[in-house]
Amino acid sequence: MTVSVQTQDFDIAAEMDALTSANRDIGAVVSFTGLVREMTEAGAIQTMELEHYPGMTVAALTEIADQACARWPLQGVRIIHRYGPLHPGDRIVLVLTASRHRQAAFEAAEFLMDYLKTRAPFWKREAGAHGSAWVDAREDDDKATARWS
Amino acid sequence: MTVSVQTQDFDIAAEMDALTSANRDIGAVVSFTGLVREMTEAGAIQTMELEHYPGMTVAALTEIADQACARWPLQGVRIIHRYGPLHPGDRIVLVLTASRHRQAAFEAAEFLMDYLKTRAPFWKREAGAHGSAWVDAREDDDKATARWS
Amino acid sequence: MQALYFSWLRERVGTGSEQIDPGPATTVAELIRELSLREERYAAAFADISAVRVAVDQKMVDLDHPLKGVREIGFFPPMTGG
Amino acid sequence: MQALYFSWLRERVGTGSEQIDPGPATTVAELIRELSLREERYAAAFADISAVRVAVDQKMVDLDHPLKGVREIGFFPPMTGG
Repeated sequence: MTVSVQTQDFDIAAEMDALTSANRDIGAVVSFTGLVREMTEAGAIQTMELEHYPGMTVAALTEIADQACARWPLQGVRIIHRYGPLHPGDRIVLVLTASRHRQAAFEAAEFLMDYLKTRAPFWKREAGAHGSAWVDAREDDDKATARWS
Repeated sequence: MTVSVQTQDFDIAAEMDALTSANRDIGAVVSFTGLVREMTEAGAIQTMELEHYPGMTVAALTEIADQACARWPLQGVRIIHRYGPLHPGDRIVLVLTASRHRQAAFEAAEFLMDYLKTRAPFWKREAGAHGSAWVDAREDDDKATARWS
Repeated sequence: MQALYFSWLRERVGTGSEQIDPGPATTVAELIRELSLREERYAAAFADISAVRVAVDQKMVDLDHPLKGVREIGFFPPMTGG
Repeated sequence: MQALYFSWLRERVGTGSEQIDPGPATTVAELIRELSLREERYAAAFADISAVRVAVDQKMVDLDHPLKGVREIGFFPPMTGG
């Protein structure tokens, strides 16, 4: 179980190899990659700035990963979340889950993403020709998180 | 939407780039990678041989991918399924789904895997020191497929 | 008609592919009965019909599917891909 | 006590980090009221309290959380990570 908060990009194939290469009892690996979308309701964006709470972020991600490991029989979890300025098409977040069978890997990855969206101290600001604005939290994300409790 | 049936391994990062690089309206990419597990109920295996129905396989996978595209607002789907002799730790199958938002990508990937397990013409034979045997279909997989209809 | 067999059906029939004459059979179920009467290897392959899946011209079909116009018929156990 | 502000709370308060004196406040809610009375920039930041989340010593807490022994308090809007 490893958690990183970083400005640099990540290599999903290398991360997956690191998670699985020492363990031949893994039958299923699920990944989620979040990307910066160019079109928003306000118009096309040029940059997305991700602010975070440095003292709290790694602890919050670790707690979320621990919860997933307590709920599902996982053989591995990896979370990478970027911060700083990003651009359309850039990767924002990677979640990897490894398990014997696919159901646990899928469910745990969904759980991790739902919790990341509402419990990890990151805030997005989008900027384009139309101006810039902080991204509002989505009610849907709260509902998605609530379904696990 | 691209489907491949092949003996050679695949590069998940390259596949993901090919799926997403031309489209800046993708916010979520989910991948499922299936791996050969060493330990089975019968004991440790040395090889897993995957037989398939060559004339039918690509058409069956394409139909499954088309169904997913009809049910969810997907920006891309990629399926790679290997056949031939494989060994513990080897990749068997890759499913990639790309969408604006994560829920569609997650659900479509789960749907594709459930259908692949029960509707794609592949058969696994495992061999180890204890002998060799065809892998039985799992009742759980039928139930997982049935939940989508 | 070309018949294809996969997995343990292939092993029991003893070949992966052969030309078969359906004789008087007009449906998949009748063809299975017909073959099972003809030779022990088919009887062994089709003994547990609940474990047999059939594709006609590379599309999955039920056992009551008609044989008229069929060029290829595939027999196999439940799939175990993914 | 060290106070940290993020996202638009940081912008409205005008700083990301500062030392604050909680005065007579004994809970998070009382501190928010106290600060809002002291200066307009706090009143603006905390105007819609339903949009304010609080962490005490880097753990999320409710508004009735006591301030006793607290070294760091963070104020921010609902998170939008992932």
